[in-house]
Amino acid sequence: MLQLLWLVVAIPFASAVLLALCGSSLSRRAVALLGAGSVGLAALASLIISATFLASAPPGNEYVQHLWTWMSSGGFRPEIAFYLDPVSLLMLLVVTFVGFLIHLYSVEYMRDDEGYARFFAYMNLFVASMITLVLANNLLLLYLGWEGVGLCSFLLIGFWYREPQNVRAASKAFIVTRFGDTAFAVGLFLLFTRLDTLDIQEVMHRASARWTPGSGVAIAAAALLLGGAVGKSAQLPLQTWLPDAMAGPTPTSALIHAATMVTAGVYLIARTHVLFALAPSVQFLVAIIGAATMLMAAFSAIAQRDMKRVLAYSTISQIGYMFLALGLGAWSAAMFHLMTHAFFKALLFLAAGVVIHAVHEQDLYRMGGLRSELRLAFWSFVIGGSALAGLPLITAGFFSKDLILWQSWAGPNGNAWFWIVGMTGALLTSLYTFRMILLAFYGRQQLHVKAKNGLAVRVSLIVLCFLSLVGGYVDTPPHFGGVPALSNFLNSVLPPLKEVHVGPITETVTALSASTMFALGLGLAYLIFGPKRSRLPAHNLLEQLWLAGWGFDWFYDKLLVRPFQWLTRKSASDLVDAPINGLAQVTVLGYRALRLTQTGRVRWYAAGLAMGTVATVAIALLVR
Amino acid sequence: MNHPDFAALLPLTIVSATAVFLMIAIAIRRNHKAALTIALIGLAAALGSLALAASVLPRQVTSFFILDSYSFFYMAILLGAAVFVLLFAYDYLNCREEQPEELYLLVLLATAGAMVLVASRNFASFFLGLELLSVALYAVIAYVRTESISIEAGIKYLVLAASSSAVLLFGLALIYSESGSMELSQFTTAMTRTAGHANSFPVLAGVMLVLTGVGFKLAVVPFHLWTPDVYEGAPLPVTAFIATVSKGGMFALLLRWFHVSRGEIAGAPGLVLSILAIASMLTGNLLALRQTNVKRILAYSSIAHMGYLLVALLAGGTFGAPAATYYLTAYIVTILGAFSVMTVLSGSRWEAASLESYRGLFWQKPLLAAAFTTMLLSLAGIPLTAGFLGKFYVLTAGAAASRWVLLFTLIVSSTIGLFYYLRIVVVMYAQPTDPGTKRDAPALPISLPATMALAALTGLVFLLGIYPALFWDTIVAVTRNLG
Amino acid sequence: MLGLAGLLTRRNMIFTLMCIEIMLNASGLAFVAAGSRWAQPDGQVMFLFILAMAAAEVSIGLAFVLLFHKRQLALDVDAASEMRG
Amino acid sequence: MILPSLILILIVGGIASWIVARRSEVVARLIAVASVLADLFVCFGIWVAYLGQSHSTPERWFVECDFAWIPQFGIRIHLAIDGLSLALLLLTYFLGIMAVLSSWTEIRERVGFFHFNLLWVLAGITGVFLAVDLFVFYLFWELMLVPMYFLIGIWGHERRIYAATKFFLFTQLSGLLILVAIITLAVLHHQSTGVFTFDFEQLLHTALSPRAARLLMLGFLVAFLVKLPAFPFHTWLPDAHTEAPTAGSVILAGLLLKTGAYGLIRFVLPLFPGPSRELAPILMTIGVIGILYGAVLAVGQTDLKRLVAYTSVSHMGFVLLGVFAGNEIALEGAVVQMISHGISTGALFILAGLLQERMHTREISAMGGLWETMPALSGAGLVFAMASLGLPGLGDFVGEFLVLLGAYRANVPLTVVATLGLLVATLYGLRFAQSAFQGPNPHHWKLPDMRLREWAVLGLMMMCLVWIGLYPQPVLNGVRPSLAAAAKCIPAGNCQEIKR
Repeated sequence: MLQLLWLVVAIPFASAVLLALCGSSLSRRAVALLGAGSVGLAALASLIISATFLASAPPGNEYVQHLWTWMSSGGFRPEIAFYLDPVSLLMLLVVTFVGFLIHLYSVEYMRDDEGYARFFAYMNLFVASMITLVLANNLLLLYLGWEGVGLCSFLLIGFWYREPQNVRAASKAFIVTRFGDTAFAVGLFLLFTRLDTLDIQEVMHRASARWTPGSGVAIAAAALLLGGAVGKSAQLPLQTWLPDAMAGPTPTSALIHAATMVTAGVYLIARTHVLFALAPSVQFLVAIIGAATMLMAAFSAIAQRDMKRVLAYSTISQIGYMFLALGLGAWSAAMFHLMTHAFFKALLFLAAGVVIHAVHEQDLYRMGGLRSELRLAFWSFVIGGSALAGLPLITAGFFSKDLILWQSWAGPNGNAWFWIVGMTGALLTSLYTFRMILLAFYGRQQLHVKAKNGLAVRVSLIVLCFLSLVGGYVDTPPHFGGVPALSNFLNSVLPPLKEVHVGPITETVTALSASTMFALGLGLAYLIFGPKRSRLPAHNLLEQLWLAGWGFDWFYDKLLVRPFQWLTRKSASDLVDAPINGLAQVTVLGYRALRLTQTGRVRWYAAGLAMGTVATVAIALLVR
Repeated sequence: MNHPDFAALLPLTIVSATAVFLMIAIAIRRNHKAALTIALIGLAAALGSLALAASVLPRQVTSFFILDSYSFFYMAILLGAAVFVLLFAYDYLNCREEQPEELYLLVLLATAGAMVLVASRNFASFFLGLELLSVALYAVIAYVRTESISIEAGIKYLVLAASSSAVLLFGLALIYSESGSMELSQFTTAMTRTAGHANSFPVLAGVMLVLTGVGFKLAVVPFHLWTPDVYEGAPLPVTAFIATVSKGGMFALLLRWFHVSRGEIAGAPGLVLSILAIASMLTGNLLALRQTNVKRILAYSSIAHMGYLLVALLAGGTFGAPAATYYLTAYIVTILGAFSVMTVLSGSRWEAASLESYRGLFWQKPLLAAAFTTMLLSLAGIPLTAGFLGKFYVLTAGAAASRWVLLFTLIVSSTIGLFYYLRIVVVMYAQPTDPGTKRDAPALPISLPATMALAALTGLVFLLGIYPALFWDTIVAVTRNLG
Repeated sequence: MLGLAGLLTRRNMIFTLMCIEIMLNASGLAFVAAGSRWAQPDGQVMFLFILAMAAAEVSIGLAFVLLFHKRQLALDVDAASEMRG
Repeated sequence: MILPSLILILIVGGIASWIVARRSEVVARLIAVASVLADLFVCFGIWVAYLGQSHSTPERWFVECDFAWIPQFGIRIHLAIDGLSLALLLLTYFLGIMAVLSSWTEIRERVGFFHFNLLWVLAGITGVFLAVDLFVFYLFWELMLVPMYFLIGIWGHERRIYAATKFFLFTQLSGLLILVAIITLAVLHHQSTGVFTFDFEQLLHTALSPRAARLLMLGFLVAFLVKLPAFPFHTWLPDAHTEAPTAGSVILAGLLLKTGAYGLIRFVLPLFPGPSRELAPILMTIGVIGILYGAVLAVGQTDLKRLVAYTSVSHMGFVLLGVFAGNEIALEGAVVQMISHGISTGALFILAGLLQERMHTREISAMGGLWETMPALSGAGLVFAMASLGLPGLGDFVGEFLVLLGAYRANVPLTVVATLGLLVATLYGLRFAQSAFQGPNPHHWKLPDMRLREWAVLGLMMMCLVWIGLYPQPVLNGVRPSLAAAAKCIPAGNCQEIKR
């Protein structure tokens, strides 16, 4: 049944094309059926595929489906081929299932929007591209999916195109990620030039055979790929687009800007982990970027007023965790956190969507006391938030984060600093999460609730709640059950976790500290933002800085945007044209000058004749 | 002088005789149509006699004439051009008050002069031919006595041509006094650089003075100043005649005696000719750049085209002479076509000279405009027209002789030239102005002969541009024996 | 040279014509001189040609002068500069 | 006789539609479509006949014809077709049909003469792509200018005369240079062998001194670089493209520019292998400058068509880069880029034309929010803008990627800089897509959406782009033998190394 693989891409793609071409003439029902149904089918297909895969693993734990040779030129032969192994299978399941739930949610959520068909066309196209990205067997096809999801992200952020700021946010997202993509593309050139292939497995195979660890070319290759990953996953220094991307419809934020697309960078690095292992310095850089981003975004999240922006910064921060894990060499931990994050962050976004839909407000400081009226949303927030903040034992987030935190000490690249940073991050996470919940759901109710949820919304929320709670049990640490099922499953692809540093900080210590951090954060949040406190946004300088995302936007505006605009404005009239027009002017000048000789007077003409004669004779005299 | 000599001179004799006969006929009774017929018959007979006399070639007749295939070839071209000029002159004169008949007479005489030039091998015949041509031209330029610009043009041409003749004569006298010979072939020797032989200064100066006279007739810079005024002032058919027969005859002479096929052109004459060529190409094209009078544009363009011809002449070698001949032929055909379109468009009191009178022509008379476009594109040297192949041959000759500076100037200047040809084309294809504002009188219906002549010229332009193979062979054969 | 100078300086058309005549005669004289140098009759023949030609030229020139005078009531050469540029 | 008939069909069709237009304009348009379609089918026939039989084409040319013309100079009407010509001819006729269709309602005056010129331009382009004799090549090279000049000069927009004249002068000046170079080459061949010929295949064996070869190559180069257009010679392009009517812009951008690149590949590389190698770094640099310069200027434009015009400068920079990168991948990428750029930019011009037809302006500032009134057209605009900015899965990406991939082997820093062009491409692509179609609709445009004919045109082009984007192999296979013949100049080691 593995042959069904291509259908997982083809079904959503076909549906997207269909919706784009004749979506306007279909009824809403048909659109919903097509839009959500296609992703449902894809999810079903991937379920069948994974069942087959798990039941009887193909040789080498991998399966390749060749469709056709994309292009073939001078030894460059990328194929359109899908590659299935445990890592891509995991991603496939996450994308299709979370994707399906979000589509289901959107059927109801977007019901009254005029661009219903357009929305589903974009979303389906996104799912198709994302799956292509995940399943690609070579880096070029991955790049296709990579750009495809970028396009869909752009389209969906600017979905409500009448608002200029949405349009701006969309292009910002596209352009900023393109910075990373450019590096990625150069990375592809480098890889192909040195290794003569872009097939991912082959690349890793040849790289480890030909390159010595820490060699310049390996570092360059890894750094360039990292550039791509940083852009797509909104890590420092290219993180600025993601908060603005919240301009898109909420399901989009859930699917693209939380659960799937933004984690593509993590996937890419995990996918090509051999290259990073060959470039220890870059890998260490990954860890640093992850840690820094994580802290930076967490601080920003504390100061945000817009509910979706809190979640956006939280996403950046959580991906920072994943990057940290990647940098530590804890590949499977990163993938684990990617999965659980997909569940609880999608849940949080969808729940936020319910809230926003209900009160038509995104400013946390204008909300409050919504607990009673939006019961499902409240509980979703509590469950999702707990998972995000790492409520011990019963939430998925706890297990995945715990693994990373422990590895930040015990892993090959681990050290105490990373551990401390990780713990700080955990504290901050807990703080901003519960700040959000407290501000939105507790205190005095200020807004009137306008909408009630239908079945589709409820089902998707409940399923995601369930996943956020139990998703962590697939891989439990030794002290809490000790069933590292996921890690084992991924081990055929990703190197297993190693414990290099033993010593004061053990697994247990880490788990306990993380739990403490959770509690501490919760407590702090309650003290500062609890129902009894004054509910005014703070105005001190630091918080202003956090609110503005550490001023990166301002900085880039001054450093890049304005100079470039100045350049385009100045050069728009094409300076090269000037000398050429000047030449024309000179010619005309020549005409004017010569015209003066045509006086019309016979005596002058005769003089010309005479002078010419004299000149010729003179030349004859001089030259002989 | 014996029988074959007379046969060889037959074409010249016929043209002159026709002139005399026409004079008598006019004296007896004025009839426009008859005059045209007589003139045409005479020209046709001369053309026919060319074929007849071809069997006795080549032949030197006395010390004055050399009659070979080269001179016959050029005579044929000149006669043909004269035929076309007369055909258009008929329509042109028909609607004017002047007594038209004498024009034919004068044109015949001028043609005879040009033919003498082509065939001359001696200072005396050179001078006679030149003056026959010039004196007849003085009269025809000012032919339309009612136009003051016509008279002005006549005066200018007279004064300047006479002065240049004087200079030329002085040059001839200088050479004669140095060498004691009146043979034109001295020029070839003077032009050829041979080891151990240097031209004495009087000879060199003489050559220069002769070049002045020749350059005046050809209108190369700096002896070009008369051209636009005379072109503008003369009646259209006469302008066409100056542009074709007068210049053609003179260039044939220049080509015959100044062309060097083996070796290099000697220092000073070569240098002077190069300077003249470069100056002509640039000046001519620049001066035409923003002209608004089409006749003046064509005048300036003729200056440039003479420059191109000089390039071919300077190139020499195996390709120089054929290339120049081809180019000249193509130019004559094209410029005849252009002037004939202008003649056809002109009204009874009014010549289609200003650029404005061509506005929107294409949308009113598409065929006429298409013909004119063809001519302009041929002048600009766009493929499929005669002008392109002409330019191709000139470039080939230049490249074969490695005359890079000249070629480069040619390229640049012909690009400048393209600009003003395009200007005319643009005007023709632009939106027509409001009807009834510009034209004082509706243009006359085009007569059948004119139509046919125009069609023939257009056809020739394309024929020369598309299938030059046969013609080229002839030219190569004809020019094989040049110095 | 005298003829040339006259041509350039004098504005009266009659003078202009006269100057041309002078120039032509100068050339003729040169031919005669050259002929005598080589003891050939050719130079003198040329002189005759030149004389005849000069006569023809001047006659036409005078006709122009008349016509021009009738129209413009002037004998100034520079008045004949309607066309230029 | 197939090859001359390709040209003749167009010439006759042009005359026919001119004559018929006095009676019925529709019939004239139909004749135009029919004659281009006929050529398209002929080319398809050749494609099927010669490329169908896998890769066993030992002969250099599929079809060839050779008549004497001017024997004294060894000039022969030597036409021949191979994979490269065939691919470009298919593009020519495809875009030709698109051009006729897209001017269906735009051109209402002098319909007959318009189609006459249109078909004659196509005839000239056909000749350029077919000619093997250099003289004949030059003949067609010049010949296609005249009708193009009329297309711009008569049916163009406000500054049409200026633009048309500028276009003509630029190409004419450079054309004369190439003519001199061609003639000199033939003369040198004549001097060394005693045979006068303009036949490309014989001239290939001319023994040239390095200095002569360099100078001659410069003559060729200038003509092709002007047409391409490469960086300092590009200024005719924005004017001509902007002022031309839609069909004219489509043909200019889609086809005329390709003749420059074609000339580089077909003639410059094989004739002057040595100097090509020497000058390659300079030319690649020019290409990269073109990429960035064109892109940056495109971002700054306020006129929609001008914006698209500058993107052409940028895209053709990739072609130049690819041609002189000196390896198979880049060269094939350049060809793919030529074809897909023809389609995508052609489509963008058609879009701009549709907008102008509806709104009577090309100013971007006058647009905005058009999506709400013309969703289909806007969607199409989005697709083509994405193609233009190099989105994978669409044609341009394949070309650009292959070019950059190949160029990376030749010169790493240049390629990295060129890749930045992709980044700037994002800016202009988004500017095109967003400023016109998205945002608020301040001018309250209410405009009709695409009609069926327009749908058909753009839909077909979209399909072609997707096809090239996902399966460019037929194109690559088709042109490979021709390119291999052209690229013998490539250092042998480099070429062999790539082949497995």
